[in-house]
Amino acid sequence: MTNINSVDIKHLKNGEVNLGTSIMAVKFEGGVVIGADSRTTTGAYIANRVTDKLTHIHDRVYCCRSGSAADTQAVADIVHQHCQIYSSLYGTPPPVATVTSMFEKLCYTNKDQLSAGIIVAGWDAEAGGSVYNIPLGGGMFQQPWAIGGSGSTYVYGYCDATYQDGWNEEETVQFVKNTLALAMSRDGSSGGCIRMCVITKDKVQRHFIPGNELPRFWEGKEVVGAVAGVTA
Amino acid sequence: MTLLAQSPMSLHDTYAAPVEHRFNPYSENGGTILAIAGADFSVIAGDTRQSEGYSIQTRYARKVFQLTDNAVLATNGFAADGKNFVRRLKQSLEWYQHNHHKQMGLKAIARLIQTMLYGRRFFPYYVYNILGGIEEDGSGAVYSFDPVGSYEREACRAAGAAQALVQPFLDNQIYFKNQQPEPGAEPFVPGRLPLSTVLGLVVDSFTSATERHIEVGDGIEIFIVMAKGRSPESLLDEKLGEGMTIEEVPPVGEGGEERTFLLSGPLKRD
Amino acid sequence: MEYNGGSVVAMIGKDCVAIASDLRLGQQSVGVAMNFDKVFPVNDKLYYGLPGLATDVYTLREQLRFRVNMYRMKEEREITPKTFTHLVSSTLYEKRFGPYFIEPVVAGLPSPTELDPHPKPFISTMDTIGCITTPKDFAVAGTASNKLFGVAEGLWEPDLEPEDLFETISQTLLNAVDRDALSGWGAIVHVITHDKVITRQLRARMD
Amino acid sequence: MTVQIQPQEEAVGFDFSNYARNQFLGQHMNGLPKATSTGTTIVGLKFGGGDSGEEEGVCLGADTRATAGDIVADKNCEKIHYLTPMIRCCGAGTAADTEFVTNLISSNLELHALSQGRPVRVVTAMTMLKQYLFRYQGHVGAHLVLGGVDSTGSHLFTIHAHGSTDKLPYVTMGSGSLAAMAVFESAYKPYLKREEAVALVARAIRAGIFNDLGSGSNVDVSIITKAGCETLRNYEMPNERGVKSRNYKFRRGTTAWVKENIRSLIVKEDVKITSGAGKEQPGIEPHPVPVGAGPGGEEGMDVDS
Amino acid sequence: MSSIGTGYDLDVSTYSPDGRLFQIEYANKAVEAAGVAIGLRCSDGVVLAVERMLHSRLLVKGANRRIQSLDDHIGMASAGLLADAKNLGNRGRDEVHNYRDSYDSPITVQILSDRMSGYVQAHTCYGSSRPFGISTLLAGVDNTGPRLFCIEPSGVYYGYHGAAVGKGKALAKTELEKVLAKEGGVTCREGVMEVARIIHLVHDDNKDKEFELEMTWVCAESGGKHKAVPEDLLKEAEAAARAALEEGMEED
Amino acid sequence: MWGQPMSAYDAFNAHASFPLPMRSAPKAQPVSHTQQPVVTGTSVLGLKFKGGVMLAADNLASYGSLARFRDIQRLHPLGSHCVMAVAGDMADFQWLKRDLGSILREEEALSLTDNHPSLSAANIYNYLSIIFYNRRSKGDPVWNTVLVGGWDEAKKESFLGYVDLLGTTYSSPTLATGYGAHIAQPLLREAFEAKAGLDGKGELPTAEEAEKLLDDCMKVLFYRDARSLNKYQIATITAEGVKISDSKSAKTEWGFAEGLRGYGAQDR
Repeated sequence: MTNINSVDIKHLKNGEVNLGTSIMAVKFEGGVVIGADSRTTTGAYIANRVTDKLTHIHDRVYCCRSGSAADTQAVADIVHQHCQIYSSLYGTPPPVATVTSMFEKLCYTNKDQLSAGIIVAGWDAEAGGSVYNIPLGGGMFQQPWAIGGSGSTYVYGYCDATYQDGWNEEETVQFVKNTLALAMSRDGSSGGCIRMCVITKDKVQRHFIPGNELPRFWEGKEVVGAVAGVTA
Repeated sequence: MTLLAQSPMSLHDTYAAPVEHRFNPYSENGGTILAIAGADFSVIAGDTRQSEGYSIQTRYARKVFQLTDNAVLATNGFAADGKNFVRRLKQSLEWYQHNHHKQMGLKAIARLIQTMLYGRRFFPYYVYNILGGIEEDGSGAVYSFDPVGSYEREACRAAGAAQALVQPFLDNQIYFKNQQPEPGAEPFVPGRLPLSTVLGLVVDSFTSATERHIEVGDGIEIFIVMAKGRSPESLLDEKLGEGMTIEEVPPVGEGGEERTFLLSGPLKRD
Repeated sequence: MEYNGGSVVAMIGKDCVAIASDLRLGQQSVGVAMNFDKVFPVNDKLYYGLPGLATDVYTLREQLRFRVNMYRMKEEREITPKTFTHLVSSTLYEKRFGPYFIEPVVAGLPSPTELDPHPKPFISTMDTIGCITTPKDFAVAGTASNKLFGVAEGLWEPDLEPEDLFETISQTLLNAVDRDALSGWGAIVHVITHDKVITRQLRARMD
Repeated sequence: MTVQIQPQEEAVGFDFSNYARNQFLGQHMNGLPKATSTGTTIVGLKFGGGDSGEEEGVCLGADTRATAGDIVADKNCEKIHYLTPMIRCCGAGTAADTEFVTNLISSNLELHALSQGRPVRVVTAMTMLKQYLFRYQGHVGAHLVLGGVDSTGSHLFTIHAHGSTDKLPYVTMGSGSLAAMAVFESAYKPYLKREEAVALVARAIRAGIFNDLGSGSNVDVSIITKAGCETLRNYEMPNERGVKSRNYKFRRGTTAWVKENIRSLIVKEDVKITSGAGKEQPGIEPHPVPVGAGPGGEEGMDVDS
Repeated sequence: MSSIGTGYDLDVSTYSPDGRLFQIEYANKAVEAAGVAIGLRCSDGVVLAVERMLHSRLLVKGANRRIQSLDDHIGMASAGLLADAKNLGNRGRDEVHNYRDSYDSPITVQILSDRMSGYVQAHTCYGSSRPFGISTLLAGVDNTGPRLFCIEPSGVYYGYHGAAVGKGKALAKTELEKVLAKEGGVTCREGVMEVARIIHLVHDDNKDKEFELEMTWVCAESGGKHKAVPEDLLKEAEAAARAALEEGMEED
Repeated sequence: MWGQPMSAYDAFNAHASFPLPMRSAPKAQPVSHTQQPVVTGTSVLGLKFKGGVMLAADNLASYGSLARFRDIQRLHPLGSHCVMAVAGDMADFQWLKRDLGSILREEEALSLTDNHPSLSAANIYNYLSIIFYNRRSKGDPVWNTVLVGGWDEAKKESFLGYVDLLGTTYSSPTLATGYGAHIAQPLLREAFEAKAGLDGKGELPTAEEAEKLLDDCMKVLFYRDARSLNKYQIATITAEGVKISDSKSAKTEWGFAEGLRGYGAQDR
């Protein structure tokens, strides 16, 4: 048992704010669904229980952030700026692959100083919906679905067993919602509510599942009380 | 261009060796105690806050304990060690009383405390003790101890978190250190101040320490041990500070000779 | 801070301020000199004390002398205690990641101006990286700062006349440094009033 | 494509010249001196709007204790810093850092406002702060609560020392943040009235003052609405020191001294009436003019001479 | 006692030529001299009762009890030397503790009887030791249901539906047989009444001193725990017992 | 008399049941003890009210940050008028339960014959503090923080005490461990002092008020403690005895966050 969390706590600077996090993106015909929990922690303290980890990069490109809050925000801000420059210079929105390469460049060249695991997803005219994963070392991997953050380790099995090609939007949203709920219920560093976003050619639509309306699965047996001096 | 203006990180060693989870058997629970001896009385006081780190564990935890009819012990440092030390000490004193049909004298208690403390020389009780009471000759006395048992009889002593704040103040006000005597005044003898003066100084010491030390506050408990024959009138007549109450502490033994009083009051709670 | 030792205290009185320091210069536990004054004048009614690492005392004093003189030449007026405090503060913060080991104390009587005909006596202190505190009663710094806090909190009374203020600050300093192994070896007090500065070297324990 | 990362280099910077020396000294003595920190409880709360029927705004609060280790360095310091007329920023962490960071950003915001010809937005302040702090990777120990009102409405942020930010309707920071947050979590409702907001902020700060040893003394509150910023310094003072039981004024002459030097600051000049240069006049004593008095006079006093 | 004076009764490690251990038989005598102790295994629990002789009017009422608890659910009544019984009780509680320590579950009455009997038997093997002068009834309800065992001074133990030891045990046994002959057995409440009656019946008013009736049970009503029979029920049982006795006398 | 081949005790020691096994004998190499807790429970709370005391704990046992067991009861009744609420290592908690269980059973067994009063909450608390202090002195601490709540029938007053792995003990009308000390304690103190006054001499909160307060605290802890679970129990100890509730959940509020976007300038 070397690593309970996929994000190594020692990797973070002392007292730094950590996005413990369960994040996810899934491609479907015509677009992508991205989703994240809403918990930000310092140690075991929840510094923010309603964080929005789905970060707008450009009109049809979002990223999900995990790792150090400061690092991922800085990286996202910088890429956001470059995307604005890109679109005003070239008159077209940057393709998802281009945006991802900007992330990759930053994460790879500064990998010694950053702790950032980012999933980039969005829609563009050439590729339709696409999902990229940039884990800790700064590598870049295109996938039909990607999960990340400390909570993801608990749901790989579920995703492998459940995911199928060819889902429609509704099925994909349901899959993201269930996966995140499962990860959040097992990972102490993830939790709160679920934020999701459907990105297609025509829309960027937000979904919000409050913490008291999450999908529920097996949660252990009911614990019943006792009365008057029963020494069990 | 670089992401970082400069990298102070490379200067500081943030990636220090992995944190080793060693069990530390000690803690530090704040608070302050002091004791002042008079000609025929002794005053032993402590605040009632028990804290750990930046948290107040409780606003009322006793630090000053009556041992015998003429001895009161104040203990400060690591609360668990303090409690267990006092428990062991009281057991010893009880055995002594059963064996000898009398209470142990102040001087003997002081030596007993030393023995008990030094017995744990290599895994010490992390406690600072101040013993106050009445000697067999009827004079007020204060004994102060370090954690491993070095001790000394004095006229006054402060210990605990705010020792550095209180002790020099007492030096000045009890020992009249650095003060030129008034021309034609009697030569100064330490430990002869009147009770009302001493009580005023004790209260002011604690309010001052509360102002400047974060671990001091919540409440104050002042034990006053009076030699036999001394009338407590002066004490009962004393105009008490705001919120202060006074009560007589029942004797441990047969009583009737020395009398112990407990003066308690509030301190700031921030 | 603990290398050379030393402590400074300043107090406010009625239309007067006082600043006092010990005179010890040590090399850790070894005493080296007993005439190491740590309080320096900026102008007539503004003094400051620099307890801390002796080498930084000199460096900082020279740097401040330079900057005050520049200020005086540029502005053609004397620097006020408040402005001087900020000058010291920013000088210290320049070295945020390699600070001077100095905790300065400033004490001064601002001169009356048209806007403020009755200025209040001013004291301030800073930590090693220039965080300013401007108390209404007393300011302490140096290796005996804890002790000074305790005694001053007990002894200080409001609206003391210069001579009474001298007694209070002297007693505060002497009793505090007597309980500090790294301060002591004599003491010097400056009481600043509107018409004079009284400087007295105290008789003190020399151990 | 070269990815340009850094918007600008900061012209000013820190001087590391003593760094190596201090590390050395630190190893040879018991640690480096500790800087004053504001253990601190600071909070922020958005109010108004919605069905409250009141103008929306932000309410900030702070305690007033500054500590150096376990000693109270300042009993009544100000932790709500001015940034612009409509933006305030509470600071926790290393006191000097919060002071200087907010001062620096305040200056830059002023310049920004002048160059743009309109009041700055709160997000601009936030961005400047987070970029500055991120550059120093947490070594500038400022933990901030930023609140203000601009043309786009009222805004509230927290900024951590490492440069991460959060946008929330109610926030707390500092060592008392858990106590204060507990109060918010149990009592916060959207669209509070101004009065309710101030009361809740004060209650949150009190929770910090009375439960966190790093926080103490008084409650400061700032309320910012479109109408302007109102700062209620020492809004509550639940921890005033009572009267001491004794008076500690000393008898004059209590302290023994060995040497005295009185420098008179009264510059006296007697005008000697003469009827001719250098002529003696009967009945008039000559007075010397004091040397070394006044500005530019003799520097320092040598007590050993 | 034909064996007296033959020399084979000097210590417990010596058999007599006809294969007897006289010391153990003497121990049995000690048991027979003591007030009777009765155990009854009912359909829903077990009942223990002893006749506690008051050999002095100065004794505190209700003190010097002869029934002990060994575990939550097991009680022990003995007839014979009370001091021996206390010692065996301590050993029993240690065994109970040890069993729970090892297996984290309550011991059964059978296993406890087995372990305690071993201890009793060990005191019959060495010349240096004296056999226990007690017969012990162990009663409890465990996961196998209500159980009742009796350990003799020799260390032998048997399970019973009803058992009686001490003075007048023969009569008590006959009575118990009658009770147990009832179709479907008896409930604890009925058992309490019956046992109280038997003890009063067995007690010889003429020869013996006054006595106190001491009764405990383990049943659903006691929460599956070994507890004293409630005061009111005990009084009721005693009253009924006395009444029955009177009736019996009149019949005679 | 010839020598005995074995003692009476040894002869019957087939399963080495006696004397009771002691801790391992000194070994050649230094004994290494558990240096950190493994499966852990988070904070527990306690509060005195009029006529009794209440304790609260959630049902989670974590393994690092993994929410491993979600149906663990951390409130344990001890006799008829005492409950302990336990945070920290769950293995040590189970040991404590066994240890205290055997003590109580022994006391219970003896009470029939000796007719002495059963152990009060104060007795149990004192016993725990000695165990904890002695174990810490051996360098082998019990990795738990325990709140003991009880009702003293003789004095007609409630009892509430804290003991931790160092043997540190204290009492207060409101208590909380771990994150609870930082998050819940301020709320508990505030509400308690509002009712009973700063000196605690006024009227104590009623049972309803106390339960509502604990519900509120458990909710806030669930909001802010990453090792907590919104499934908890409350134990109430009064003169009538101990009542431990079924597990329940606090009603949580998230709606205000729906419109939040990003962490700064973002508004989409």
